[in-house]
Amino acid sequence: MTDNPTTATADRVAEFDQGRKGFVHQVQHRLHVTPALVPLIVLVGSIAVFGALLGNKFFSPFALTLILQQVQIVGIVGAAQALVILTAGIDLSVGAIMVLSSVIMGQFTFRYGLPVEVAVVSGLAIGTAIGAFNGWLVSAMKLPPFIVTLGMWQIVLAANFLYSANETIRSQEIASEAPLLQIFGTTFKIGGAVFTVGAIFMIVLTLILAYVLRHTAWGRHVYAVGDDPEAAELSGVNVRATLISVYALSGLICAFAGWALIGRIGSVSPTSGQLANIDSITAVVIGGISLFGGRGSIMGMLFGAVIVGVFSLGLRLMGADAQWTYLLIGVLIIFAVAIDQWIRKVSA
Amino acid sequence: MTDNPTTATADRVAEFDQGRKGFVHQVQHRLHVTPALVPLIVLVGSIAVFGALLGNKFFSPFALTLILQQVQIVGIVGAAQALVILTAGIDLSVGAIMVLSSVIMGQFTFRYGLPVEVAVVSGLAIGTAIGAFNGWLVSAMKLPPFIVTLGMWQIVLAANFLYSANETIRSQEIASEAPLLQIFGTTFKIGGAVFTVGAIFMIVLTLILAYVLRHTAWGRHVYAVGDDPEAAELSGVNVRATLISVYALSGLICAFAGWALIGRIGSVSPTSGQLANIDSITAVVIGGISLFGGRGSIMGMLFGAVIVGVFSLGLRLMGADAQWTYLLIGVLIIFAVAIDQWIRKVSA
Amino acid sequence: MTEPLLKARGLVKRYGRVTALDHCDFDLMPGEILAVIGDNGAGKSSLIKALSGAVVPDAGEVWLDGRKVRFTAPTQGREAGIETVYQTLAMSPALSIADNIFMGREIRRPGIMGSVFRMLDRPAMEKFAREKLSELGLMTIQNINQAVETLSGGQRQGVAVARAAAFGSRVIILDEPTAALGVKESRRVLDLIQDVRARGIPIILISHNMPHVFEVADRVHVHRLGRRHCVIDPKDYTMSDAVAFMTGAKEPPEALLSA
Amino acid sequence: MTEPLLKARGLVKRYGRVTALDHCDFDLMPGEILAVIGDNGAGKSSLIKALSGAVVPDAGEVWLDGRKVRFTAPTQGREAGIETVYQTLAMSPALSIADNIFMGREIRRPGIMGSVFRMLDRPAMEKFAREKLSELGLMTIQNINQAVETLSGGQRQGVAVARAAAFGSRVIILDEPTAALGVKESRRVLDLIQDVRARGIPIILISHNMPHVFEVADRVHVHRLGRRHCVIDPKDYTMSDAVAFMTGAKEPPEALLSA
Amino acid sequence: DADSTTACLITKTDTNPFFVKMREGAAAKAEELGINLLSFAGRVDGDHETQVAAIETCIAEGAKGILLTASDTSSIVPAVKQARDAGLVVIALDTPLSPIDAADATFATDNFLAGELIGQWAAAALGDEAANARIGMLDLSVSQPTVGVLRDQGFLTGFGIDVKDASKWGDEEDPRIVGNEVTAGNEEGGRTAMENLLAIDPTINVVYTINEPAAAGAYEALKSIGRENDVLIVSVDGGCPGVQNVVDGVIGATSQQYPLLMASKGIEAIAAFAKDGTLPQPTEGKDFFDTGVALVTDQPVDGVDSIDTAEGADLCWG
Ligand SMILES: Nc1ncnc2c1ncn2[C@@H]1O[C@H](COP(=O)(O)OP(=O)(O)OP(=O)(O)O)[C@@H](O)[C@H]1O
Ligand SMILES: Nc1ncnc2c1ncn2[C@@H]1O[C@H](COP(=O)(O)OP(=O)(O)OP(=O)(O)O)[C@@H](O)[C@H]1O
Ligand SMILES: O[C@@H]1[C@@H](O)[C@H](O)OC[C@H]1O
Ligand SMILES: [Mg+2]
Ligand SMILES: [Mg+2]
Repeated sequence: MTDNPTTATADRVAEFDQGRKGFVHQVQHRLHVTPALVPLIVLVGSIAVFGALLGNKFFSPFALTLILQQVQIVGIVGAAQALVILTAGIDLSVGAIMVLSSVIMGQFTFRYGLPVEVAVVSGLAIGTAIGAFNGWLVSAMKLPPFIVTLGMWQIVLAANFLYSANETIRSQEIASEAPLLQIFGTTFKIGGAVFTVGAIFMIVLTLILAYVLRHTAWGRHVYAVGDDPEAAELSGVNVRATLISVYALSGLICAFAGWALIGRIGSVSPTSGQLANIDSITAVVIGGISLFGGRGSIMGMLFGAVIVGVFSLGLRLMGADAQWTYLLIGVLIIFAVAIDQWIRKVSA
Repeated sequence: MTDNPTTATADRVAEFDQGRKGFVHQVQHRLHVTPALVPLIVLVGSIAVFGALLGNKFFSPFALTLILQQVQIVGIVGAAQALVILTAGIDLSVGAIMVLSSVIMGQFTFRYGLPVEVAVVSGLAIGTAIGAFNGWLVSAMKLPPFIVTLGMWQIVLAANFLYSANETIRSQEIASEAPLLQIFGTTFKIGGAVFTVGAIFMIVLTLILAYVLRHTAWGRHVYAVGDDPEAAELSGVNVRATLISVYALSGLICAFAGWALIGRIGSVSPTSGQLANIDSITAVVIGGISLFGGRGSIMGMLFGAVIVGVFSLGLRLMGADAQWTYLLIGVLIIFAVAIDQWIRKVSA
Repeated sequence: MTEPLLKARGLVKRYGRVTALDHCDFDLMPGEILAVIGDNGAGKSSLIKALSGAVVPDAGEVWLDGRKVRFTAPTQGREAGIETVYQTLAMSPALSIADNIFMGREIRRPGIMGSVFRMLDRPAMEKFAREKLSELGLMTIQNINQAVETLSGGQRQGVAVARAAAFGSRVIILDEPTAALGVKESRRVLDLIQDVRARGIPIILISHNMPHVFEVADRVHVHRLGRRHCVIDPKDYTMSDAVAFMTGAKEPPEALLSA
Repeated sequence: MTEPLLKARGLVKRYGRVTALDHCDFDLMPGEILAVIGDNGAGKSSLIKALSGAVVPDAGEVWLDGRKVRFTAPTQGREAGIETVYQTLAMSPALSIADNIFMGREIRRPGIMGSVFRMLDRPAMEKFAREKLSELGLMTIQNINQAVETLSGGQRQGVAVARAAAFGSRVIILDEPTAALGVKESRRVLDLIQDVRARGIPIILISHNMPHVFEVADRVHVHRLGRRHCVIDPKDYTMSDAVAFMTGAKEPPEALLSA
Repeated sequence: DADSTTACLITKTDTNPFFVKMREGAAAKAEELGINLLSFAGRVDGDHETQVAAIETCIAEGAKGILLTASDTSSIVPAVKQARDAGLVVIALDTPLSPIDAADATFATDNFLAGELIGQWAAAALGDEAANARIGMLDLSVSQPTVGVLRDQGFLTGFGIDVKDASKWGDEEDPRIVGNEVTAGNEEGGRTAMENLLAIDPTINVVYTINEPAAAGAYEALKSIGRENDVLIVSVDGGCPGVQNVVDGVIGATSQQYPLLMASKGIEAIAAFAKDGTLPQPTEGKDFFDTGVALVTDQPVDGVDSIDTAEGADLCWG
């Protein structure tokens, strides 16, 4: 019988429970507050390990910037995917939108002889429009994103093949007649490091999106919608407009990825990008963004994409069979969410 | 000022609101109560349309049973997928489990010289084990099914290629040394109709699962877990055991699909089944099973698979470009959930 | 003095930073109706969940009939004869009333259909469900096979109460059973509570409705800030006293304060 | 007689088979504190959602300041100066306190950073948020940037009330604002309600806590079975009367019954 | 037109230009001969189940014959047998079945020869330096389909390298081989694979590629580090864009194959079979009908027959 149990306990409710804060808890909490930290640690760790194993075959400016080049497309598409996943959605049509946009940029220039600038803008516009349509089906028709984008994937991919008649536009033709299409492939050399415009675009895009998500009202609304759409609606967010804008932006980014793809492979090829869905989702998941929406940072996605790149190149340099790489990435995916789940417990 | 508003309104609360029950509502309600009705209607409709367009090239016992043969693998894998989706999960590893199981059945027989029965049982057991492991990760580790099975897909597929060393076991060898592996390919002719054991297995499996889901306690638990796992737990369902059993059964069914696959293509080929994920999800969705779990009937999945088969064969016989078929199936998918969403409104 | 049928000491349950149960004690005597009252968030639901096995307490012990028990799943509490109507109702909306009532303890057909084919005995389950609902006066439910989601909130509540009353053999716990019910239905539930007690089965009743509590309870456990604040006899205190104890507006006499 | 500031007639809202609002009327006078009481499920939350724009009624009309309004989204109600604390709180758990307080009306940096780069003015928002929470005595919140999910239920409730009090210019609606609060915090909220009224802004207060209601309300709207059952003056009736009217145990005098 | 003959063409995919051309060739010939042509394809390379369904459709359709480029050369055999049992003539195009006599006839490039030609050319072009060559191998896929194996092993044989087991690539031990990477036969895969090889050994100077899209991708990788002019890329296909790439110096030499010819020959064979049951005969000394292969290059070397790009452009896809 304490003389004043009331106030003692009442205060406790509003206070922080300091009791269980052991070291593990402190770590758990830190990681919870900074979601991009886990992938960053994994990234640095894996670079260190491969560096130690392979020496400067791997740990060279050339090899490290090569990884950036190799992951640029996945990184750009991953940014689009991350936006959608932050709203608790998923976009299976990213790869199809990317390819169709690149085909449109190419065909508008070469088939119809339009100025290349017009063709590029048309490609970007069509990518955006498809994304916006996805967003409309999701937000206004209230259809599940998985299905909407599953259907759209098939539709857009089929449209891509039908429209392009499966014709590849060659790199040399593009270089001589419409070099703007290849602008993302332009390289800079700084010492042994080789950067491409596309790789830099991936990084800048991610930084811009990180800024927008963190420092603008729209960005906060994206998180709020992903967290709890009903609460967001009640506290004054236009959920429908936010969702449509997210999917439309995702479409636009995919169209940019299509443009970057021309820079990377030189040519316009309608068969590209078949693995972009899975690869972008993998980057997002390894990057620690929750598939349930509302949590995670887009920088994490970038780290996730680079982690996959590091593993792929590192294992190849070690002479491992490509299949072992896939197997390891599978393990990495499950491991990443297991960690994520563990961190999340702190907030339960 | 009515003299007795209280009782009048109180009764109303417990009564049915008969007001808005127009014809559309009646239809909506009927469809809501019998979820397999929509796909059945679409199925009958599409058979009728193609029959009218193509005459008895399509509308013959031979062609119609051919469709069954062509969808048997998707139908069997779809049954596994449907079970998982009923629990509000998703299984991206179905195709990989199927192929690995078929490879194990083949390699155990031919590489190690084990009796074919032992090899078959081993294949079935390994499929079940992988499924159970998926289930354990989902239910005990509380990881999202999408990620678990995404990772497992890559792991199992890579393991499949590594283990099989990409070697196909040829049909002739199987036929002479281990015909049991091809048992699902055995055909019966009844008039012009051609049935295979595999097609009959698909139908019987679906009927058994429909029975089990509807008429046993386990089946009711599967629905309850998909509907609201917390409520299910509180009202006495062992949610973890139910989930593990569902994923394990899904693995087992996929292993049977692997066996049936040997019957269908004659040989054991590690490159088979690449599209089984997407195709099975498509069948489930067109069949009207909700991706949110707890609603839908497994018969719907069967109709969904057959609908896709009807469209594919019908359009092929009409000489349509395959890409048009894919485009149409994409539209069908979106359309199917739009209808589903509309029907669901009745319960809001 | 008789031993409590269900007893708990020092129950602690934390949710992250929130302490829902803070060394809480509890006693339920055989055959009594014990009301548990308390502010929202006081931890009443957490308490009964810790008793029924729906949550596993971080610390503390529970005795049923003098034997120490440790339930780690709600199914275990049920097997021990503790039947609970949770505040959130715990129904599967898409399943039928009969399915929900028998969830987790389905009846199988007699003979081979049941033992080999594991077929549910739907007619038996439906008959039983219909009877139980009639006892509660829920006659407006036309079809025992309709999905629970098509029922009004009050009807759902009725189904949950019917389920608990039908199967509880040792203890029945009702967490705000009349919250969603109309006046007539609430009446029926109160009557039913008394019927059950007459069968010798003790009841724990959580309610915010003071008139109800004072009408049926033998003793009132006042819950406050995660622990048992005091236990009062409803014949000795008024509703306003109870509310005052519950909200901390007034301190109960020393003698009533729990140790 | 003065005109009501916020008036509704014949509001109807159905959810599937449930009729949550059944030709409900409503009046809020300028500068008053109007309490709305009623059983669980009586339709109180549905009523205030229909007023704030969170749900669109199936029938009925609403007037604000004599002008007919028809809100189809909660943002519209907010733009018209109606600020609401919903029972479910409407917070985004993963976002910070400051983010939540300014959700949907964020302040941007002055100058080019704001107009071109659309950068939020975090320092300004945080300062404002901190002030508002201090007014409510929620000083135990150490860090205005912590995620709402790390707050206790009571602290969350406090944040929601602070948000409404800070931005409501015409009407403030509070749906059970003290439900999750401790005694001291409840006290602060009641004080705040009176402060707000002193600023001339009328308040609608939904509460199950009769002492609170009778302490602050100028008039009490008794809600029952989806409609306004009667309106009473708390000085003329006791809490027990109010509860009796609310539950239907007693019929209010004819004169009080709403048309 | 109930009495007109129906023929089917089943390709690996309908998105690879090679197969697009094959389809055009078949369609043109079918039109000319008044044959009704149905075209099918797998959804992705390796999708043999869809090819099985296509064969069944052709049987259902009552077609007289099937032209098939198999995605899985042995898995497809039972389905082919079913078709032949039903009285259809089945002709493998481009890719021989295993066993090759599972089809009634095969109209194909000799893929081993195609590889051998570019291997001989590369060795001759390097001259004495061939002994110190650093070779990158850009293959099709880890599942090692026969076309890929034949070309790879042909190339190595032509270059003068011991291939060990000729039925699979990757088991060679010659130190000149830097490594094998897979490309999926497209530009994206070609570029990444080339980059990986360059990271292993930046001094690579000979690159074998499974086809011309992969070669184009490899070239982009070399270009990005400024080595496009000191590496020899060889490839197979001789498609019009590929020949143009030889002109532009992207590819040093390519072995040209003739998908239009395969297809039109195939249609003719089906027409003949429909008329009187005659089956096509294989090329003298081979177990298939060789539709020919020609090395296309503007830098001819002694001892290896070749045609120049002007002629190559005339014949491309031919
Ligand atoms: N699953 C949970 N996760 C986190 N916190 C929880 C959970 N369940 C309960 N709590 C918290 O524990 C505390 C006690 O909750 P509980 O539901 O036991 O209260 P109660 O007395 O039943 O309230 P009410 O009268 O509103 O039902 C509250 O602060 C609540 O927010
Ligand atoms: N979104 C909804 N969907 C379906 N039914 C709803 C919904 N919201 C409210 N209802 C139903 O409408 C009726 C009135 O609910 P409401 O929340 O307005 O009651 P309340 O008076 O605020 O109750 P409480 O005191 O429990 O908050 C209830 O029967 C409730 O179940
Ligand atoms: O021969 C074909 C090849 O040239 C094409 O590019 O890829 C597939 C092969 O079958
Ligand atoms: Mg409770
Ligand atoms: Mg309410």
